[in-house]
Amino acid sequence: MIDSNYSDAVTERFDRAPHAGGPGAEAAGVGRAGSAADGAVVEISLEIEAGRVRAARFRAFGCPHTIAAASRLAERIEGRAVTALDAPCAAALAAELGVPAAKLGRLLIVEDALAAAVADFRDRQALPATLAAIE
Amino acid sequence: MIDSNYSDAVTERFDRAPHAGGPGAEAAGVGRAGSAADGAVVEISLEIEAGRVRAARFRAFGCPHTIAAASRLAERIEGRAVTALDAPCAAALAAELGVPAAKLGRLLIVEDALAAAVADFRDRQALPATLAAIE
Amino acid sequence: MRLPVYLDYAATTPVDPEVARVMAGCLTSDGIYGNPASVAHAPGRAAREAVEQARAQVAASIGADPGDIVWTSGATEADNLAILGAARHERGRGAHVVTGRVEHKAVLDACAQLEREGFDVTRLLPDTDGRYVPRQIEEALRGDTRLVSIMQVNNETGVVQDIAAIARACRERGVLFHSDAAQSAGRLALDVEALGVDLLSLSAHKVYGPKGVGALYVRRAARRRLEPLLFGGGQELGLRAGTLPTHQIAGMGAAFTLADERLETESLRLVELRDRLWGAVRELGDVTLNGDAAHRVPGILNLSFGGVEGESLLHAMRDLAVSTGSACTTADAGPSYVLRALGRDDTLARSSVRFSFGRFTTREEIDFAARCVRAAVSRLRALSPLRETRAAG
Amino acid sequence: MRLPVYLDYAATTPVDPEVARVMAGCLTSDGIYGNPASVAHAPGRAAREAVEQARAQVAASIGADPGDIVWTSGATEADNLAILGAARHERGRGAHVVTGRVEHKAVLDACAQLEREGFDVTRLLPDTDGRYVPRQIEEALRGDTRLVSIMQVNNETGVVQDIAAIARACRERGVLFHSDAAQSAGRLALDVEALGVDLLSLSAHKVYGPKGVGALYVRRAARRRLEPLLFGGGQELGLRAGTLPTHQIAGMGAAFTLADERLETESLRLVELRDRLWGAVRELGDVTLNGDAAHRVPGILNLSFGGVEGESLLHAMRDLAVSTGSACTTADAGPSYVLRALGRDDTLARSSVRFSFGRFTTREEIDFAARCVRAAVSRLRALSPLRETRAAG
Ligand SMILES: Cc1ncc(COP(=O)(O)O)c(C=O)c1O
Ligand SMILES: Cc1ncc(COP(=O)(O)O)c(C=O)c1O
Repeated sequence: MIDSNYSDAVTERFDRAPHAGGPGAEAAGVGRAGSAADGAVVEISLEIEAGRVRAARFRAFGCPHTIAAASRLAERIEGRAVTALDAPCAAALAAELGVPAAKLGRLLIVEDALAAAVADFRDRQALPATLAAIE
Repeated sequence: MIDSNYSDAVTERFDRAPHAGGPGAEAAGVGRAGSAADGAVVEISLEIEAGRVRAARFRAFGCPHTIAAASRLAERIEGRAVTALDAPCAAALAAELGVPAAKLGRLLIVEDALAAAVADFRDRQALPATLAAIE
Repeated sequence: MRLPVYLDYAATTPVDPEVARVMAGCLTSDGIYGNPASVAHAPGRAAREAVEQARAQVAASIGADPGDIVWTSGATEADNLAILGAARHERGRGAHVVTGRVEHKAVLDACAQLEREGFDVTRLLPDTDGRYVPRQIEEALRGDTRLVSIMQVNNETGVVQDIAAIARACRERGVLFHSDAAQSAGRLALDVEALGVDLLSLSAHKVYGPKGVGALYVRRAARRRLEPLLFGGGQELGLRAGTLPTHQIAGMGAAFTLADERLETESLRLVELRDRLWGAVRELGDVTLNGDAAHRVPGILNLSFGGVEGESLLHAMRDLAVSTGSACTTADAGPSYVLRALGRDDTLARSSVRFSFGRFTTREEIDFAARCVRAAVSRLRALSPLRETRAAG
Repeated sequence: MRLPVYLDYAATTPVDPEVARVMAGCLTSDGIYGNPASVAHAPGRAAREAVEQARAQVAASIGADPGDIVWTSGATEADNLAILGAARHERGRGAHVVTGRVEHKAVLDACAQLEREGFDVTRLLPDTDGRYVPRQIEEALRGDTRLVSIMQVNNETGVVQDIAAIARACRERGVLFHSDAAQSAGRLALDVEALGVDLLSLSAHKVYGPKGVGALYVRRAARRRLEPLLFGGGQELGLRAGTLPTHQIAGMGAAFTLADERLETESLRLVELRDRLWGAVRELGDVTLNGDAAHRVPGILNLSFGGVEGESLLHAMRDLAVSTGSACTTADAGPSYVLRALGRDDTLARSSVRFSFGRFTTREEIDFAARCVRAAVSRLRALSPLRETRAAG
């Protein structure tokens, strides 16, 4: 039979959605990208300990590929150094999950959400330092 | 089932074709009408005895209605007075055999063939009389 | 219960086993296999008779004369024959056609072709409940209007238009009126006299008949106001050439008769199933019923689910065979133009699902479907970062 | 032996039981009942897959790419799509179409419509054997010729044209070439590359498939040179709208594959049956074989019987289901325009009979047919007053 539009990897993640969740009390950086009108909004939240991701969570409004990719992203960045999060990840996620080329735009939204979360974390880091410098 | 174009009466006569045959040695009048291009040629031959039809035969090239009508005509005129043969017969044949209106033209050819046979008979009668008158 | 549960009866219906039997009797050597045009021999005449019997069945089903039924390859062809045929025939005399924004693609695309051929087309916007106001039609009619085409039952929402009122407005001005009733047969009692239509499109495969056969009802007075689409051989009053597919036509006839016999009891049953599904699903909150609540056929429930994305919703409910937006053209993945015309925004139009059910749908399946929908919507809403924002905003 | 013996395979063939089984599997709830357009769910995808498999089967049968097959409701629609579609598309650029006098009504009537739309049509007269000379085509081509349409196998006589040569002449001048191959499939090995056609019409019901489905092969380069006949929904490359009838299409695919498998042995068998019938009947004397004796398919024998009237001949042979003259349009009772074009006079054309046989015809049936013909002709000749005249004349 002609298969559905989703790879097994996407469907499996879409169904279980590991690492789903909103930012907890210990979230050190939260980022969002996309818009409902674009068909996808992704939120990534990071807990950071000693410059590394201790835990990552996502929420997503979007197609199964978006949800699967956000879930996989949250999973794979756990344990990584924050400095290692700047590298682009959309292409790698697409390859790993078998996302069709037409859907790459959605994965860029996932990438952007991570970038926004990292930026948020850096802003929050910078703020006390700035305040200290003023004092 | 939608029936064929032919009534049972037509088919029955078409199959058996009683009274079929060419003019025999005793034919006193033979008539033909129609043409191959018109789709029907009918020949009627009459044996006459004491002013009455002793035997009638037909041959026909034409549709089943034509053949059936010629056959029926030959049958029904047997025993009749020659003087009774001038009345039109096509409509009666059509009604009796269940011939559709569209095919009435063919029955007029049958009627014409009879008229021609009667005329032929009268011509042949008249000829000796004329010859006698001249003598 | 077989999975997925089929809830896409508006896209197509399974053929009823009784209809399939009739069809099977018109295929092989031991059945009615002749060409209905071969009236010179018995196998041909048997086929012709099957065709004529079916013509009488379909005609009886819509209160028409059998001589006014023209067989086609489906409602798409019937729509095209009605619209292109009527407009092209009168090319000299009139140049304006009126239709609506929520019509089937077959009607809209035929009208777009007319525009390419130089006709003027007015497309009426229904109100947010999906209905046209007969008044709108009257106002749209011009001196050079040739044809009005308005569907009876919308295939996405199930909304029923007031065809009789529209027909009256057209007839008063001598304008031909066509209605696509592909979704009506077996769901509404149809009567071309009561409706007052000049042309009516029908399809078999929405009524448990086969795909690939339909009919156009052509009122006698309209017969000479149509140009054929297909030429050759002069079948079907000279309006449609091509060998008549006996099994397809016999199947359509049987399907229409069967549907009429069951119409009343089946309607009641479907109303009950629909209310059951709607009752269970609306408890989720932020669920909108698309289309007029009163003027609708029972077998279609088109719902918009706030706060969930359409594609994920469908995938989460993949134990249900349903469709989003336009059914017949899932190739194009844009949001439904029908729901957009009803005023739904893009996002909501995209998260809309058409549940359509029918003769073989059971209560058990409806209950299963309700559970599926509730689980999927709840889970996706929980996954979404938008939910709080909405609640807060 | 069932009576009447069916010898009208050129009008339509019974569906092969194997094909009927495939079709039955695409109808009811326990089969492939989905809408092939509903690719969002499993029942729809199963239907889509059946359609695509059939497309590959038909494509393989004619040496084409599956992407070049457009499903239609039959060869009539395929002919119309090719002819009206190609001509109308280029309305601006060219105004001349070439066809022949012995083409099928679908082609001739489509061309007549083109004339009403302002096109110029040239109709070539074949020689008395029913074949066109490629040279004739070349001479007919003009600077503004848009399309040439010449059938491969004539439905009345079985005569085969030299399609490859005609196609070459067209291609040299950049003129689109269409061929109606409705009577070819299952009777000749078809290869669109070897033939060099741009457009090729096919039908299922002449090859033991169902009536009401066909296809148009469209060479990739010709795809954008066609205007659709039916609009709405964008199926079939945008060239033909309408819900795809899965069972019909799957049936056509199965029928084509089956016919290809059996082509060689079946051809030999049919040649033997034909020679047997012809041998027995020609002894009557004054029997003419219509059409070229060498370039013909084996399953059709068209004979003119001197000295007998056609209607009576048919009625006398009513244990045989055969046809006179044009098969697809027995409604019009005139003499066959095909035989008239071959130079037969009206009377002889009217007393011509097409015997066509195929997969289910047995030797016993052929022998019975030969006896029927001999008895009927002999008896009618004996009844005729013309016989002596002829002999004398
Ligand atoms: C309202 C409406 N019109 C026309 C059609 C097309 O009919 P068919 O599939 O018979 O071509 C459909 C469904 O496909 C429909 O729902
Ligand atoms: C040569 C030819 N072309 C076209 C057709 C029409 O095909 P269909 O019956 O599939 O419309 C036929 C037979 O009917 C035919 O013999």
